[in-house]
Amino acid sequence: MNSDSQSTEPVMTGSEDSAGKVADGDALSPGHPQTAGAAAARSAAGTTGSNRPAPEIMRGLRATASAPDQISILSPEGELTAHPDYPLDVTPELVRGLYRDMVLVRRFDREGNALQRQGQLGLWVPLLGQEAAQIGSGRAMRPRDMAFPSYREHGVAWTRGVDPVDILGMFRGIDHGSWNPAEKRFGQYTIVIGNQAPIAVGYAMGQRLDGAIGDDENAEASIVYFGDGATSEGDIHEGMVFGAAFSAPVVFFCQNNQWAISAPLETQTRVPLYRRANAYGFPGLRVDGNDVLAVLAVTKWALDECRTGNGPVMIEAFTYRMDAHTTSDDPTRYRLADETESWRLLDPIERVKAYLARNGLADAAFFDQVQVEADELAARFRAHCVELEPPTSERMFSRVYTDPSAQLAAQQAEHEEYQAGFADTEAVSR
Amino acid sequence: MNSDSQSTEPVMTGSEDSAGKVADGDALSPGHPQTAGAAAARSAAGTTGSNRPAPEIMRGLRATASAPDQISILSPEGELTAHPDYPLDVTPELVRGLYRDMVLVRRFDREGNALQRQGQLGLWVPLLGQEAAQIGSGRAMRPRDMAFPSYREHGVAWTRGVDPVDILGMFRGIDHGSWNPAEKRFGQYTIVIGNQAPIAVGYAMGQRLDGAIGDDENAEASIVYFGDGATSEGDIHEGMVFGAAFSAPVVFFCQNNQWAISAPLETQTRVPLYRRANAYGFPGLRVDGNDVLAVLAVTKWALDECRTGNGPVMIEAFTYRMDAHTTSDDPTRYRLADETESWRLLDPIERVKAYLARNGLADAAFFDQVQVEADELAARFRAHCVELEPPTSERMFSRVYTDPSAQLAAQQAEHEEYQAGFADTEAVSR
Amino acid sequence: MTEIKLTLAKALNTALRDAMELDDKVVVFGEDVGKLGGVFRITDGLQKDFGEHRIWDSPLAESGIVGTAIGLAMRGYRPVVEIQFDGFVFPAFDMIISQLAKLTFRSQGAWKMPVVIRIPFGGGIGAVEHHSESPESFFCHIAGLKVVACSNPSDAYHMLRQAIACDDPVVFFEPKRRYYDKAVVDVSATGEDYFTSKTLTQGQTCTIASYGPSMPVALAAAEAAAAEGRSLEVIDLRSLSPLDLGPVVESVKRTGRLVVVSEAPRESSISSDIAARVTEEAFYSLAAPVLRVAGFDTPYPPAKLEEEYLPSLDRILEAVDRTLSY
Amino acid sequence: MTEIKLTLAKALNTALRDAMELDDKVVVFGEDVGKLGGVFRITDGLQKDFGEHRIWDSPLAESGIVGTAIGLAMRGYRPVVEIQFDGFVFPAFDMIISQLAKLTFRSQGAWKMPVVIRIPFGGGIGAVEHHSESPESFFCHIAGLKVVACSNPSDAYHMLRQAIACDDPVVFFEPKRRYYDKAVVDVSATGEDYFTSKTLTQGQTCTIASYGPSMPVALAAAEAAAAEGRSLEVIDLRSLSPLDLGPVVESVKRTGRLVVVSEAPRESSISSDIAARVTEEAFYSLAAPVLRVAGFDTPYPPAKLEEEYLPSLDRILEAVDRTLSY
Ligand SMILES: Cc1ncc(C[n+]2csc(CCOP(=O)(O)OP(=O)(O)O)c2C)c(N)n1
Ligand SMILES: Cc1ncc(C[n+]2csc(CCOP(=O)(O)OP(=O)(O)O)c2C)c(N)n1
Ligand SMILES: [Mg+2]
Ligand SMILES: [Mg+2]
Repeated sequence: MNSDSQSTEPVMTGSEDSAGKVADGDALSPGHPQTAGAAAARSAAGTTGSNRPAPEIMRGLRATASAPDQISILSPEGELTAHPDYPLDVTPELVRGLYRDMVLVRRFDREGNALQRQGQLGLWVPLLGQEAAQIGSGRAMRPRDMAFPSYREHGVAWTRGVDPVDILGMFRGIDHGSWNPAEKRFGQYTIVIGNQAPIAVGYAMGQRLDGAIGDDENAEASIVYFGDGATSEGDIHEGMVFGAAFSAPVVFFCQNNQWAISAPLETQTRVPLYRRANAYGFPGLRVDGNDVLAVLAVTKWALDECRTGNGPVMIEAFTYRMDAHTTSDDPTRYRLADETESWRLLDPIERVKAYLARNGLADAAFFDQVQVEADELAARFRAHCVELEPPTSERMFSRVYTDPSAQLAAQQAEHEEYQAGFADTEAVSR
Repeated sequence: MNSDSQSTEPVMTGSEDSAGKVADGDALSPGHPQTAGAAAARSAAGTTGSNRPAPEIMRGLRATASAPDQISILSPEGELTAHPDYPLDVTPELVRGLYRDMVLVRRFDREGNALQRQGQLGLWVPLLGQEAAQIGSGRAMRPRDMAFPSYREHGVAWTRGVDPVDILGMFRGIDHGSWNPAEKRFGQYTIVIGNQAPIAVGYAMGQRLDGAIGDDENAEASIVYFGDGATSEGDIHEGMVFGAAFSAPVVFFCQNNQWAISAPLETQTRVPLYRRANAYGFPGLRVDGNDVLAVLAVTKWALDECRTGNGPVMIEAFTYRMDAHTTSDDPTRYRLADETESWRLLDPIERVKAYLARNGLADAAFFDQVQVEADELAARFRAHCVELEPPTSERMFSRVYTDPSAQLAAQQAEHEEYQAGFADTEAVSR
Repeated sequence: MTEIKLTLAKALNTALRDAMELDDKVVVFGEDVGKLGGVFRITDGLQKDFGEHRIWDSPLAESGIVGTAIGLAMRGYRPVVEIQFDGFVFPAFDMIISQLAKLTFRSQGAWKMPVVIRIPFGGGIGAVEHHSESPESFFCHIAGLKVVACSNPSDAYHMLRQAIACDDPVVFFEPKRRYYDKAVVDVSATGEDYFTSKTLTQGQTCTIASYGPSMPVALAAAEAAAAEGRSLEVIDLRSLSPLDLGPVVESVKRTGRLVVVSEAPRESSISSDIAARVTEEAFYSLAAPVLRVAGFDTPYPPAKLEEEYLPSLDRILEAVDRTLSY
Repeated sequence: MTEIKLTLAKALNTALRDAMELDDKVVVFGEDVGKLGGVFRITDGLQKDFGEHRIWDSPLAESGIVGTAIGLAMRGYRPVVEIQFDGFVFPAFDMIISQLAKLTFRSQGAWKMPVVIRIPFGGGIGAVEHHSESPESFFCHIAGLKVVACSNPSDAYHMLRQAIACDDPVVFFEPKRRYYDKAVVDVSATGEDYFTSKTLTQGQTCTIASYGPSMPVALAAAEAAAAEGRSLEVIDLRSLSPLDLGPVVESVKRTGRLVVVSEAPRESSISSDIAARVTEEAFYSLAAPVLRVAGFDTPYPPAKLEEEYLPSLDRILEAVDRTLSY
């Protein structure tokens, strides 16, 4: 691999390391006893003489979005620099469309928070700050591609044509997601961290078995979303092992938003996450997750690689969770406002707006129009939410199996009888 | 990292890759539909221009022990070349001791097979071919170090002072291993693949918490053994994640014997296994697993690294399972005699014998003496085996809990009463 | 009628072959199922005949195996996966309970899950730890799964065919120590529902309900009892969840007594469940409490003790004696 | 006597604190237990006071959490780990069943496993999927584990202390919807064994056996029944495995009737087991079959339906009515 630090090649076999960085166990396991004499001991053991490279350490990584090896196209200030390896036809329509996507998605996301605060939802999982990672990757898909989300991917859902109102059901406690995952080619939300990875790989193996890969326009690929914290789960590993073993057309898309609830990235890893791909022998790359153009370009490339039989690919979108983990969470207990503030300067929407405005690609009317659309969407979202009716008890027994079992039917009948009887008793008062 | 291909530095961030090797999906997923036009499609997508390195492929890897990046000291012909990074004081006593270890271990291992064939054991799990990997790594430990085996580590058991006869119980169906794992500092055999990794890491975290690391002579480290197949399990991954997160003093020792029952290495991975360590940010290195001196030197280095606070380290010992997976297995169904034959030339014991003989460090009397000892051990092993008494039913209920539960005690009493009654009935005949 | 004499192992192999021939969406995978044909040779010869795109060796990771099966099912395939031994299904437990069992319910039918998980189960083969377990009760406690266990070559063939044809996930338990039992199998389609309780012998003294590897023991007990002038009604449950309780209740209403036989530990088990349900449904008919002859509430013992651990003919007869002493 | 009024959550926090103070081998870890103090704040303030070498945040991987707890236990520590929600214990299921539960038996006592796995469990909090499950029956089917569930602040404190002091692995279920119930707790040592069944109200009409979050419902049912002139004997089982059946059997011998109340699905459950065992031990005393008021054999429903799914006061009374109609 060439050692030019400007290179943003997907890392196949790791990248060089500068000698200056030294492993510091303390940084990784604070509070755990350290050996003051570690270096001395190593030297005594006669091994210091060799120039073994020390592992790169994550410390301080969170405070900056300009990590080494990171692919970017649109700077936080809205300046565009095309990337030689990830070409993208940056038309004004494209950028305006992405802007609109992000504004609308952010708007209904904020409405989700508000609805939860007002008791209309049991929970909301905000995506604030991750709009570029989600819209960029979502818009990179072709219609026949398949996406497997975790639980925060409302932006990806949007790009798959899932009506945002269909996300409300699960957070209002009336269903587990109201869209048809097979039709939308957007799986249901997966709450048990990591489960979606082997499933996505299986689906992608099916795409390959079907012969739905190649240069044909019907060729397909899959993409699976997970967080930085999720990378520690065995399932993510097994997904990658199987993905590599079967050259599955699947993109492993990690939204590294720096936090897994209260656990910062260092809790999970010493080295950047995109390096994981090395271990399995497929490309891993890191993209500025707040740069919608870079995410789009890189994900398109990755999906094409997969689609043409060269999968899998891993992408780490380096981004930030601007809001709480969920509406139940209180991030002031574990992170400093400073950090959040510094990321605010890297806002994924602002830079696109700046680019459009500065280059005269959109005028005030456009921005106003998007805002109006966003408010309309939010109003529809809210109206739909408060109107959602609770399900009837039939829903409890429905589709536990595709064909109803006699055993369960009896339980259901008994329950319905009980309810009916209870209604009678109600009438005469217990 | 320096790009000198002679370097056998532990790989921290991956190693360079030559441009010539091209990923070939076909090699990885035979039978799964391939895209003839994959390259064309990539070129159409405009990405072929970039010099992205292709992943290294495993194909043909098995047929050779001289893989790149492999650390060796004693060649298959018995020639010794000291290694600058892994110094070892190679005294004649050391080499004679290792030779004796390997011969004795191989001898009782063969006896295990024979006992199974004769119906004295239900199963035997042969280690044939892996003597150097096990004796080299086992002898690298200090007395206070802790080892967590899988199920094939009879050689490591030997180095921990476990009497080989104590391994017989589990294969004869009378217990689950008769040694005291806490006293021998050698865990019980772990049959569920991968479970031992997080456990070993926990133990090593305890060593660290106890302050039992550093340059002190009481400093400790742990080592955990697993196979090439095991690397696919989520537990091995989680072990490595936790090991890295807590800088646990643990060596992940993978005996890559090229097969997981009938599955060749390619079933699990595209790239060499020692590269896995990169993903977690600790050193990974590959050693000639049939070279007892190299294994000893490298494992000593790795344990010292861990002991002084710089853990974890991963070692891939590149070796070969010369025998069947277990006595229940029939390897002729899935692998060619050719392959086994070619590995026979790399025998771990023969090269040590050649070295000792050629350099006049051992005479015929020595070799004869070791053979006598080996035969005596085998005889004792056999005698002990056939004399082992089946356990009484009390064993079934014993130590399910440290303090017996009333519920289980009642079950036990009922069972004993039943047995007694049955004995009575027997007397009068049913 | 196409009757052939087959071992239980060969009947399963034939069922796989017939299903694969009939429907090219049926794919088979797991550890060592390809060239080796599985450690019990249940998939013997299939890779040679159907190719590596129909039957392949997975990496060594059970959650990955079940997870990829789920993904393939979403894509329209009908995966039949092998878990090598009973004790190795647990790394896949999360994937089974959190995803496989719930996806049809979660999506209200948008996803079907025609996945079969084959598991050789039970003891009696003198194996080392983790190779003799009976984990079926865990799966019976999971809504959304079908859990079945075959006990003879004919059922093995037809139940596996039915499992593969089923649009719901089936955990298919194979009695490993009965793999070499031989019997005549009629492999022609019968249209019968095999996921039902089947009465094997008629009797008046006591009902015995069992499944899987214990069936031959239960039948032997019935024979021994007959010699003593007692007639046992032996029922092979076959489907453990949903369980076809009707024939058991009907029988108990006649015999007044029930002994449930299972190798699994008894606490929180399917045997306990049958006892509870039958008592509810046949309370006035019961002359004695339902008794359970089962494994003890201990880890599976070292192999030399397994004869004592496993339900034996004598333990069954002793339980029958006990029900008669009420 | 040191009596203080505490919420159940605070009682658990106090128990952890007291145990950590008493024995520096007690270590606490899991996801988000450090700075955040756990999503339910059960470990609130402990990291600040005891430091990161006594209580730390684990990487997000449950098998790793339980696995490292096992290793630490081998090293002489007494780990108390938190599983964030009931539905997330399954990735650790293999590690629990194959290792944690079996190591003492496997090593015949050479390894002790003083590990506590704390799991907030049950429904009623309006949560999304996987956050309202009652997986206790799975663990009751595993030999070698102790499985307990507390239902009130006082038991929460003492049972957690007892769990931490125990040399065997304890799966410790916490009724999450009762975390904010408040009561007086006497934190002075009592020497009492809390892993026993405890009779809360005396009665003659029918016995109610329950545990965890359903206890207040059972007590409310007893009150409502009293108003109708029926007296229910309510028993808090507390320890589900091993289960202290004596008080239940003794009670049933007096009342002749038993209703078991549990949020878990009923098939192959601990409720079924209690029904089966009580019927065996008190056959002649039973005037009616043991009835189970439990979750349905379905996946946990969307939150808006949970009131119907969970055992309610009315469902308990209806079951009592049914036992009386026999
Ligand atoms: C198996 C499992 N364990 C624990 C949880 C609880 N949990 C929900 S989200 C979360 C953190 C996830 O972090 P990350 O993967 O970084 O995704 P993010 O929430 O930041 O998008 C945890 C621990 C879970 N849902 N599943
Ligand atoms: C979780 C689990 N799955 C499957 C098995 C069955 N099994 C036993 S050994 C083995 C292959 C292991 O291969 P490897 O890790 O390379 O170790 P080796 O046997 O070659 O030493 C398999 C699949 C098991 N023991 N545990
Ligand atoms: Mg995150
Ligand atoms: Mg191997």
